[in-house]
Amino acid sequence: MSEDFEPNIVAFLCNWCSYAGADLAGTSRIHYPANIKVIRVMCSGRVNPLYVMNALQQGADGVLVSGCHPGDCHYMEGNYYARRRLGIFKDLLEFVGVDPRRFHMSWVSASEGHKWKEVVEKTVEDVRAAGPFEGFRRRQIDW
Amino acid sequence: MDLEQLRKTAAEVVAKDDVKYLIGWKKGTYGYRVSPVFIENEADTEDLIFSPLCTANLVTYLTLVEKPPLPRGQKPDTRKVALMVKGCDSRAVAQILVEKGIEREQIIVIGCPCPGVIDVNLLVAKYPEVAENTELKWSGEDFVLIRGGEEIPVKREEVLAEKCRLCRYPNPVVSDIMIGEPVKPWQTEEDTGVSELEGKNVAERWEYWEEQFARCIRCYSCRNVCPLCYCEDCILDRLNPTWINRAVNFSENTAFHIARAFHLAGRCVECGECERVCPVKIPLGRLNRKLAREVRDNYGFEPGLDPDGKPFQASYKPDDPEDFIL
Amino acid sequence: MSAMLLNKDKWPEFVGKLSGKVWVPKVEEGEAIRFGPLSGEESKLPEYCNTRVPPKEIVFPETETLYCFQADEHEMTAPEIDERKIIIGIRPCDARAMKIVEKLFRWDVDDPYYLKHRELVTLVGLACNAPGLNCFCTSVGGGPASTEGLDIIMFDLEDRYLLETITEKGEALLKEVEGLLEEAGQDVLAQKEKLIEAAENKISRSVDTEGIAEGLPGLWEDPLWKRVSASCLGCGTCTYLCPTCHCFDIQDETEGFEARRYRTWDSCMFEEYTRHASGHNPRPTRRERTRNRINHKYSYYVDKFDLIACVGCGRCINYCPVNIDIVEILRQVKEAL
Amino acid sequence: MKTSENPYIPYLATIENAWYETGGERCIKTFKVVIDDKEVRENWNHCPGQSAMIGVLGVGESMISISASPTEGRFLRFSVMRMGKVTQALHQLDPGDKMTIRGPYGNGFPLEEWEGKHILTIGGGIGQAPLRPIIEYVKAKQDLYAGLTMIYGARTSGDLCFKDEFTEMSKCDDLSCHLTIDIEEEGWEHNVGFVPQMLLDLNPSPENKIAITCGPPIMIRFVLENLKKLGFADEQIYTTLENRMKCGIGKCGRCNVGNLYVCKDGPVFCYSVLKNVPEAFA
Amino acid sequence: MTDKPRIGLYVCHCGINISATVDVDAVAKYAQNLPNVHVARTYSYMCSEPGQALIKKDIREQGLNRVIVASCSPRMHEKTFRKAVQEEGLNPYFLEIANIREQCSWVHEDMTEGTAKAKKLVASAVAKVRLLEPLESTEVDAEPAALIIGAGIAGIQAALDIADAGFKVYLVEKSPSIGGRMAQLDKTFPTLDCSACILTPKMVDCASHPNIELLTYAKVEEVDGFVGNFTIKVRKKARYVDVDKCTGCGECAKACRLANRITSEFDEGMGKRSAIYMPFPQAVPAKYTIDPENCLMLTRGKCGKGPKCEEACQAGAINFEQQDEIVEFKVGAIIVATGFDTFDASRKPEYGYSNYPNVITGMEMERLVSSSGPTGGDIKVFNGEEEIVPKEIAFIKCVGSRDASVGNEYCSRVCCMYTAKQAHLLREKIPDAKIRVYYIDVRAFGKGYEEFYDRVRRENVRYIRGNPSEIFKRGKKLVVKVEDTLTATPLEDEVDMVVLAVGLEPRADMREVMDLLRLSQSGDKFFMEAHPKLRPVDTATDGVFLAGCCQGPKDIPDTVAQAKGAAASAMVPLASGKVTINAQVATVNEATCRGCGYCVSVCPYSAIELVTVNRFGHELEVARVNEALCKGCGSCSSVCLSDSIQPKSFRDRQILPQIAALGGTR
Repeated sequence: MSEDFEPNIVAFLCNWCSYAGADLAGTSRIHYPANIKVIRVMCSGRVNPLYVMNALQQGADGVLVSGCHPGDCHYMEGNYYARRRLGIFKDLLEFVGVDPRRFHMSWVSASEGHKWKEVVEKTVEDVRAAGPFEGFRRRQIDW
Repeated sequence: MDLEQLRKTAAEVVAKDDVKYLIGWKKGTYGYRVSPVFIENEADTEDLIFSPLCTANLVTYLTLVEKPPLPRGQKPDTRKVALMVKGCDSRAVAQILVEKGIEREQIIVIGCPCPGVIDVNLLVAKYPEVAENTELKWSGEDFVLIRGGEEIPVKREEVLAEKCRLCRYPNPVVSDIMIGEPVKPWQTEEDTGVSELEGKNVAERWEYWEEQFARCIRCYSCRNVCPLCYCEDCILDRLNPTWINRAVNFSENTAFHIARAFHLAGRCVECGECERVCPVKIPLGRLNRKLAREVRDNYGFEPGLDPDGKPFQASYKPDDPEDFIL
Repeated sequence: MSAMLLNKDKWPEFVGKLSGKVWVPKVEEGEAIRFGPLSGEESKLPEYCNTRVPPKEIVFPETETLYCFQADEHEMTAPEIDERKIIIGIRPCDARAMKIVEKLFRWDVDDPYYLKHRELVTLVGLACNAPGLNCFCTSVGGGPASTEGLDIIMFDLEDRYLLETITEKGEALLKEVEGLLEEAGQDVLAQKEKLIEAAENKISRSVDTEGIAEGLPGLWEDPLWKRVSASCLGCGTCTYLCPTCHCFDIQDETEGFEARRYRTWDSCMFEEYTRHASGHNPRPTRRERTRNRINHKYSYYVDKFDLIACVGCGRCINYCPVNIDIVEILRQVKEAL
Repeated sequence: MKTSENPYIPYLATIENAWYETGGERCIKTFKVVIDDKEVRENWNHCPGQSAMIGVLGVGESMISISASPTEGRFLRFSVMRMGKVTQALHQLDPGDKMTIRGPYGNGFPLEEWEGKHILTIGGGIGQAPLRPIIEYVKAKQDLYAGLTMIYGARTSGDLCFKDEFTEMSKCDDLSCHLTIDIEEEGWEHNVGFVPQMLLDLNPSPENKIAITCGPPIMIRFVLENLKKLGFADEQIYTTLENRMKCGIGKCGRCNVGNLYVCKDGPVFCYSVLKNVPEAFA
Repeated sequence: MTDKPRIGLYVCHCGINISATVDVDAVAKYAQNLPNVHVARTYSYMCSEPGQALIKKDIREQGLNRVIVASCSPRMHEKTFRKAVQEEGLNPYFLEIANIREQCSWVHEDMTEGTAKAKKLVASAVAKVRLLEPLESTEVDAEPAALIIGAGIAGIQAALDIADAGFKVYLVEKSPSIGGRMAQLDKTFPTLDCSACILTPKMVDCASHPNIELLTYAKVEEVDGFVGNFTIKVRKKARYVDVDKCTGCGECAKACRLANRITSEFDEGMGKRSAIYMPFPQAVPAKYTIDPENCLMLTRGKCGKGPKCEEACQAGAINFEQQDEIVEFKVGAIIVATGFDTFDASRKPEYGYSNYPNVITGMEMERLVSSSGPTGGDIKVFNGEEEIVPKEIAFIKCVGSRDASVGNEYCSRVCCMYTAKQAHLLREKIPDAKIRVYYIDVRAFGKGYEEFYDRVRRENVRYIRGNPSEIFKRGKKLVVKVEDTLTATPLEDEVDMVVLAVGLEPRADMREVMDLLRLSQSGDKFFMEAHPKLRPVDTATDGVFLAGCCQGPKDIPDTVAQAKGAAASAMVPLASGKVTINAQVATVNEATCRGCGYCVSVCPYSAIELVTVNRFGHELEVARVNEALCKGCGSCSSVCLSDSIQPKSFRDRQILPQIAALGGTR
């Protein structure tokens, strides 16, 4: 594995907590690695677990999904559904042989700019350790 | 099972005006094969059988029937459908009822307590198939093969299907008419297929599945045979948006199988049909059973037991596991 | 045309000397599921009646790039097809199927991909000593030792193979391995004839094709179609495993800047196959689709190319999950005529 | 492999002009396109009724009938209804953009065979697109034909294609143009009613006529019925079929109706042939 | 007219906020080559008037039909730009923001990295904007009424303002009387107004205002609906006193068998009351309430030979059979003014609050010094042996504030000033007392505050910089152990009384309100505002506003100011009579929906129902969305196995290309 491997990570953030938390990290000028690229959704409950699969297939080395803490969901229960669905999906990925370090889920509230940084750092570190995920990419197929 | 009773009951059912047909099993065209049969009149009920060869889950047919546009003014045929179910099959009925895929009053469920069916590959390996149709019967704990007037005892453990080794619901959980006496559930074996894989590390598992999925020809038989895969427009071969390309290669095949397994998480009733029908012998049951086990162990949920229950993916508990969350 | 003997001990040497990528039946999950390139570890051909997936995929890949282009650009480049392949152990029915399908790929407009693959492939067949339960090749113009489409036919004589060349291509191939072979004597050829006879006798299933091609269209609304299709799952097993089924879909895919248009197997048993963009489907149910499958093989193809597009390999019967049996369907057709 | 050797590789063409014929969700856009390669353009020969596979790279291709007559010049016209993924992408093309073209495919109308006869076209909705080149062709070669009658209808006046051309047409002597819409509309000066009914009302004599009908399946069914009522022989009636296609060259297998491949044996069929093919009107 | 997306892309420098870490020109140049991007420009401040004019001009002149602004968070300026493109005739939902400031330039240092990431984010926005669909917002009528939760000074002020403007107000208060914390205070700093004197007229106004409906001793139980159309359920707890009959005479309280035996909450536990009580004499409504936790009749079912209160009440107002009552009404806006808790001083055990009766809190001091308080305003404390008039008094500031060890890092903003005020009041009452104030910093930032602090110091109140480490008893005295950090001298100060200037904390029961209204907490655990600077009274839930200390500690003038602000904001939908409902709602493809009802089970707003439709002659059930109720969260969509239900603007076919853009090497 190359030393200077920079993982490409796609993150799905709920609009109300985690996206706002990431914004707060920005407002507070809290620095973190640039490997993470965010797609904003309204609620973590919107994150179809197949997005995670799709991101890995489309070239992401890792995926992060972040939502409000349990009980804090702007839509009341979206994050509970997300937790259940993504939890079981994580089990599935792991069983198929996808390194569990490639997919993380977190709760980051709108006030947790620091936690967002920690989550990003942890995710980047884990995905870096897991290495590039060539195996599953569409591009690996020789046309 | 008493075939006389089955046929008599079936005849009574199809004789009713509000019954369209009865779906059951009949002898196949050769060897060990058994064929699903749609019986519309009483005379044909003589064809019905129930034996250890009746592996097919007939519940699939409830949702498989197309609904092509009807000519103006024509009323749809809303007569009931009767069908025979084993224990595992009946769980599919229960799960479909949860999902409102069928209405309870539209079906007549003929429950067949099932002492276990065979894996035809195991049977063929031990007792090669011949052209003539061959009968297999339950006999005490074991089976007996009837070929050319000769009765050959067959040990249960030699030919029993994997799903039956793991079966905890041999008796139908949903039924209107029960044929014969309930069977006593047996001691289930360890799911070695799953636990063996769990014992490997992720890289080894990836390698394992890579080999399996690379073989897939995307004939969709696993999806089509599944009683719970009944979306009219399946997202796995939809083009707009494209979740999975039609191209057949390892990447798309893997995505296909991940997505298929995930869509069945908390829904799969472990009837084993996907694995049985796979023409390239991908052990798909392992994927489904793994998820079923996680769902059972970690979420305390088992699908296909309560027709009035809540769907797994559309419900939650505040204390669902979250040890994986950062 | 020559008849040569190859001692089975020399098998690794034999396949090693051939110039081109050698494809042989591969065992996975305890069974010869499909052909695959030689890994170098094989010391012999495996035991098999036939592979589950026919070797048609070698000349008609399940997914094949038609051409590549860059997203938002218009330069299209078709891939070069230049690999020589040798399929060893292809069964006569599957080779015959290639010959049958080639008719279509040559009809009016040549299909450059298929024809190029065909041109570059040498088919070394293995005659069937023990045809399968559902083989009925002899009913549709083939046989356990049919040479149609083959370049070389091999006979398994326990410790040796008898290799008979059929085409120039076959001759050329044997030239490459001359040293390993010895001339076959008359006794061997007599032994071969016996094997063929024995094999033919083992075929237990048959179809009487007389009048079927002409009669099928007349059975358009016959109730038999509903009956035989009722249990159909609408999956692609029968068609994907059929050596003569050749339908394909064309799709585009884009990945970053790279894009391609490719073709990939399709099946007339799929609901979407004939569905219009408007949602209208001229073959709305499994009844119409099953009817089309049988008609296409046993009537339309005969009408167009004077050939039945079925080689009697029995795969659709063997692997249909619900015992839809083409021999039985044709029996019912015959009965209905 | 070059395009000429590989029938799957399309020609590139530039859109010279594009406009909407109709509005709504399933609107129709007409493209006037010119093939880029001069040699191909000069050698391109199609006859009315033939189709071409047009497409957008990265999205896909769709079989669309060529709605320009070769008599109009060295350009092609396609009228595309927005339905699926490909047609949506086609609708996003504007003048100056490229589309891909393969063809011409299919048999086309036997216009030479029809010389000396009166041509009756009966179209509905987008079904007018394959009929338009006949009209243009006959207009251009009026001496060769005994006359031209056009019946064309759509649900509303807004759903009629090529409206401007028809206004022009009604000025010509040998040509008669009959428009109809299904539902009464303010300011509509022409007929109101369904196309098959209008055909009956016009009561054309079958003598020396060729009737060509194209439109939605339900309309075709009634038009055929009514043509028979009017005394048209099967041999005098033609229609075009449409089916899902992928290759356009008889390989991919999906466009067959019975033993006929629409892409090669069609899309133009004489009713005398089609009536024996039960799948034709499925 | 064209179906073809023509995208204009605008990269904002944001002064140097973005351009310092992102090469904006490179991003624009890169974007120029992305599909359908027609123009790509950069500008110093896109949100400025000229910046917006640039977009408008391009829409006009270049025929753009999609706009992307690569700038700050969409949470900042999405609305601004939506409005701008709308003004030029473009559908406002044809706009996408690429957040290259908060989530790029501000959090990354390396220019190469920042630029590369910004390019990806822009590519992702391009991928999505091409596939967006025009959305139409619909308007519904707004209910011209407001709910205010909490009737302290914040709630009272907001209620009066809204009611004066002519709208109906439902003012819900948990305790039997309105007034809140301010009612407990003696004087207010720095003007030394009598707290009750300035508050009670407002309380009375509330009670008599025709537009205000007081719901005291009540609790909001359910909130349904959305801005403009909230349906509220309030539980009015049984008072066991018929308020229509009660005259407030007080005979019942005197007669009560438990008279003067129950701790008074209002007096911070220093006074006593009866089981039937009015919290304080000026209570509004001036009605009695029976405390069900203590009343003998209610806890044991009997009270001697019969309840004395009932006997004493001439009006016959006592009713032990009274039940809770549920009141349901509709409002268009909600103001949360639930106030605060004071810090529980026992959480600083080193100060001995739980052990020594002469260690008291600031709030207790308020009651002690108040002439309406338990001692009638006499300063007397029990030193463990006897009641004394303290002569040596120490104040300790920042108790429970600015203290990470108790989890409160924030400054409570009022303690400095109330300490100064109390020192002053003590000085008045005990002219010879020795008063010392132990402080970390003195924060006297308000109008007249510094002057007041100065005055108090001149009144011989000694300010000693130091954070006491311990308080213990030595004889009759309390010893404050502290280091004077200015002189670095360890001190052991012997005093008669210690006043702990406890800070303000979020209310212990705020969770209930959070769950009710889907509010979030900020880091200090107070309710979180929509934006700390620009939307300080708004919340993430449309139509719900914050006033007073529930949002964070503040003094009375700030509380009143914020309450007025919240009132003004809440009145916007009420005054316009209309609210625009979210256009980004879910929509069902009925052709593929299989009617399984998964979406129905997950929808938190009951916005989806199954309806029967006829599909080519077959009766089928499919899902249907009530757009007025849908909030567009999209939970329905990811549970849908056939992807038949999709939130507009966040459809799979819009998100998947985003994933491709971020994942791919493009």
